[in-house]
Amino acid sequence: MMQSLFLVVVPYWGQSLLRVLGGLVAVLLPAGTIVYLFLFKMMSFMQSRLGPMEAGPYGSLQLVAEVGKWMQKEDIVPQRADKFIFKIAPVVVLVSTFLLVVVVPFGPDAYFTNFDTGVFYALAVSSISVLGILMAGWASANKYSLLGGLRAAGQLIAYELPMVLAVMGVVIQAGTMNMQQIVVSQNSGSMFGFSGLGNPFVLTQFVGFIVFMISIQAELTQAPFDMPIAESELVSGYMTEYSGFRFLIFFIGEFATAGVFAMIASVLFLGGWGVPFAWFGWTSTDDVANWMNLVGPLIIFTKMMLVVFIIMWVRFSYPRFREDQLQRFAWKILIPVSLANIMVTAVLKVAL
Amino acid sequence: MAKIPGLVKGLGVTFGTMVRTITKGANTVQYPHEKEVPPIRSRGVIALHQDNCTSCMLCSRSCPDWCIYIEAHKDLAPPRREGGKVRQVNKLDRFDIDYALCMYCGICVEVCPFDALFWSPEYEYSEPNIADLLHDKSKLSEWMETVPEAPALEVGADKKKK
Amino acid sequence: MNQLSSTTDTTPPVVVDTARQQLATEIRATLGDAVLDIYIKPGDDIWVRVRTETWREIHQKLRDTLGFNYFSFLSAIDWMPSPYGRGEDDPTEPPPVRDTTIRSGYAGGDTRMQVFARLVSSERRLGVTLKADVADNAPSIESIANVFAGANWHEREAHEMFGIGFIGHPDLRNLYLPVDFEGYPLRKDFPLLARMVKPWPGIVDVEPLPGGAASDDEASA
Amino acid sequence: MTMTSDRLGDRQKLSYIAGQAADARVNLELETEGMTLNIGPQHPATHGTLRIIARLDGEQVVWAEPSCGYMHRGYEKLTEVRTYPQVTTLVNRIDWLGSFANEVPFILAAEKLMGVEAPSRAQWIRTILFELSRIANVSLFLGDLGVQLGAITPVFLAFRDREYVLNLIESATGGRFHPNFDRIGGLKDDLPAGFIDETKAVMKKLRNFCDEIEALLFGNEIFQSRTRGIGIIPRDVALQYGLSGANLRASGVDWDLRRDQDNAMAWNKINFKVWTHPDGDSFARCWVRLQETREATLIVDQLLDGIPSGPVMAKVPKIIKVPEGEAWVSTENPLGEMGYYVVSRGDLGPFRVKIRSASFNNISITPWLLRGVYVPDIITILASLYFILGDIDR
Repeated sequence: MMQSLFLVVVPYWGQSLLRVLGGLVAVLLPAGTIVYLFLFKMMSFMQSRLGPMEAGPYGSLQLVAEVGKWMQKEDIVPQRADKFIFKIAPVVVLVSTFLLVVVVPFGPDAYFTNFDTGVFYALAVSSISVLGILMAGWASANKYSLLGGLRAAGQLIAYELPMVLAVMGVVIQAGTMNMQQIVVSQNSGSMFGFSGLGNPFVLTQFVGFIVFMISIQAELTQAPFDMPIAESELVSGYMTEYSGFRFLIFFIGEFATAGVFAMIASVLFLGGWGVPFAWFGWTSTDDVANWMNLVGPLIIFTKMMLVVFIIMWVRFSYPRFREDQLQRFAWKILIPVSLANIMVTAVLKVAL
Repeated sequence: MAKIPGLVKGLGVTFGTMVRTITKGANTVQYPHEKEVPPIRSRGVIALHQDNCTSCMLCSRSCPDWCIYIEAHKDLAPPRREGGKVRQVNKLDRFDIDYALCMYCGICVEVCPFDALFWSPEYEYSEPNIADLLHDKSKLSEWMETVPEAPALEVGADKKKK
Repeated sequence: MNQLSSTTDTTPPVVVDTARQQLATEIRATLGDAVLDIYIKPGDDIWVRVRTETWREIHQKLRDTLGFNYFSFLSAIDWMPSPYGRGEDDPTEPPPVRDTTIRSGYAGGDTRMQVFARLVSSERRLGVTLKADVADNAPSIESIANVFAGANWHEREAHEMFGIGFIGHPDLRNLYLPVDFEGYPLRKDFPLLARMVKPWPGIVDVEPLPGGAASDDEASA
Repeated sequence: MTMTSDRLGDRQKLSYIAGQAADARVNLELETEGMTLNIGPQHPATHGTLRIIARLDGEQVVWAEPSCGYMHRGYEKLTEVRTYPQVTTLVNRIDWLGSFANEVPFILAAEKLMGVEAPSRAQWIRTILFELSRIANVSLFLGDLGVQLGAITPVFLAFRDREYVLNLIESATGGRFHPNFDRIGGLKDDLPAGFIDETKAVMKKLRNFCDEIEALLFGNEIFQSRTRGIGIIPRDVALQYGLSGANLRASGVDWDLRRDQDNAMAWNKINFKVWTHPDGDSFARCWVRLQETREATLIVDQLLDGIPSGPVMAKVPKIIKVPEGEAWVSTENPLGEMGYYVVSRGDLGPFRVKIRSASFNNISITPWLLRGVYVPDIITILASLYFILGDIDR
């Protein structure tokens, strides 16, 4: 599919180079806009201030300034730290983000890979970041980071289960694990005979959507669940000993993962790159118009921004759970709810 | 009406603040470009009116931080009215206030019997080198023009018997 | 030592403070001979000085029988005037002579240092200030940390600041000062170094007229 | 409102205690050897430099004790070498958030010794500025409470609205944090023109700030689950440790020095409600402080309406020598009961000043209170006790 893109034969190594560049753009570009739009601007507006205004017009180059600052800072490795593990911990966290973005479809033909078991792959890969965080917490030989790392391990594992179960509802309704098919089934389906709006799973799978969003909030260690980076207790959890370039990787990792998880959420629940096919009379991917390959990424970008807005909005308004409440909430409330959701979907799937 | 769960009301507050900031502007002042004018009585820096000062040393004696240094010498001054006696008066040699030590309490301004010291709301005199915070009498006199008129008093206040 | 106690009550008792008079009689009844002196300032406060050895026992009685259940604070006073003054003496002149007589305050007192505490009854909203002398040579008194748990920190502070021993206190470590700090800062004979080190700028140094006390006629222009 | 809170409170308390017991059993079986954790002295959660040494067993605190003294400036020694006006400037740096409220008890004690009383207008203005500094102090607490529990937004709302109150204090006294406006016998100056209407407008802003915080934080179920049933102080333990202010009223003791003590101030000339809460847990303390802030804005409104006219300074000699004697005055400061025991020997400065500050007693209860709690609860309990470091270390 990629080889005839620009009517010139692109050798295989060229394709993988294009894919790598595409992956970089697909991860870093959303991360940059999220940081600027939400962390700098929206948070400030919610706190009745203007946020950074000095670097560039309306503070737009603030992120460039921050990256520059972190680059020139000396990245210290604590003396008693476990050097090797300490150094590669942030990379592991970032790698899991890039692995995740591979499976996200951006258009009828514009995707990196089209696994048949895309959803299964995404959920499996998303748990690699737990390893990175644990390695960071353990290796920096600091009590605060140890506590932060252990808390992160407990929390991320506890919240992976509801995430998986929430996604099961979607998979059952779409009947396939292939992300592309899920997008197609959402946009070509129809609700109660009216097909103008397609069949976005957020309406039919609303419970699953809520559980998935809560689990994302926990996976990203965002506000109601930011026990691992509890500033008021653990200084900054597993990231305490990191500085300079390594902290930059963690920082980008945090927001890139937010962006990628939001993309997956928009693919699974909001209909991914597609607009309801009924508008253009399409029925399946192969008769979708070619310009959709360019418009698709924009659509999924806006849907992702909407999902990230919700995540950040919750992040700036809520205080933090305590460790045991967090676990009790996951095991006692989220998992039973998502199991019930699966049963209801299965029964309805068979009935209809 | 049903009690909206606290979680949702919380989101409402932050969203409302965001809308208010976008529409009505933020409460913060972009300092180097726009500057907030401090109130009239604000104690920014102490200004010295040199010819009022008779170096009676009351201010430097009553300063809790010992940060006012005065040196003077006796001198003869022409009589006020012709044919009057030649007066002996103190001439100021040195009148320094060390703003690195000063805690802006205002006892010196209040205790000065000859109204030589005044408050001015000026606040932008920070120095990279702490030694420059020792303002000598010429610098203190420069602050004199920034001293504002005393503000009118609230209704019901006793008229000042000046 | 002359005492400033109730016998020389200079101000005529224009208003009789019934609540505190009644409280005084109650205290005399419950504490018996432990009370050495009671001084009432009408409409203001009541001071009770007790014998040093009954210190813990009277707190117990006041709390249980008279209902003084609120512990406000506990500290000490060193009645000796400071030999250093305010550090504002002119080095050129001879050091001024300072009176060093030890005069105690309300409700009298015979020794240089006194421990005083304040209890308040939360029902009657009335407070009482209790005082007890502390021997000059070996200043020590019973600890009331097990009567009022709040007194724990106050006694630790009084110990490190005045050097008063509190017998029976759970752990009498320094509260504020570093472990190896010698000397007791709040005693009056402990110099305040900040005022010793720097010469006082307030000393008037106005050089006289050049050429001695010039008479009026050779007025230089 | 308090009824429902009790039922929720009890279930909350039982589940918290059961959780602790379960954790204790687990820790016992695993015999995990403890870890000593130093929280502070440079730590985001402490108002200043308080250091807490906590011995942990897993996530649970076995023994915790604050070690203070990092901010000890030796006030009581400094007051021995200063005159009365110099001590007033010194004294408003103890509780540096509600700073005018520190000067008032000291000046009242000196006036009681001299037998002088400030004219009624001065007393009213003193009470207005006292309540304004209470609002400035406690509104920061409401915002800071959020940061300690993880919510970022409340603190900015608090700083934004507190700025108006500080500007008011600055326009009247000249100093935002250290007004030094109180003199023996009255005040240094009268209020500037337009102060009354400006203050009324600011009070309206503060009231809807309180509503915003109540909606954003207190109504939030996560906040309630983090603070209900945690750090419970029973009534008699609070009295024994000498807790004061909102910490005492949150344990059900109906005691407010503004109403129960007749100082030479204007509180007895207006009526206001004293808020108490039966639970005595962290939520109760924060809730009582929120209601008190709202009540303080109503008090200021009443004071502004009824302020008499007249002089602001009584007949007092310029160089003041306070006659010999001892006086104890305590007022209801934003942090609790703050009192000065002034001993005077009849010369320019006081002979001995014992400063009884509220936070010293409020924090002396923490070794008893922090036994067996979880690590995040240390921060919640300290946030709810609300202390200022200058107040503890003096």
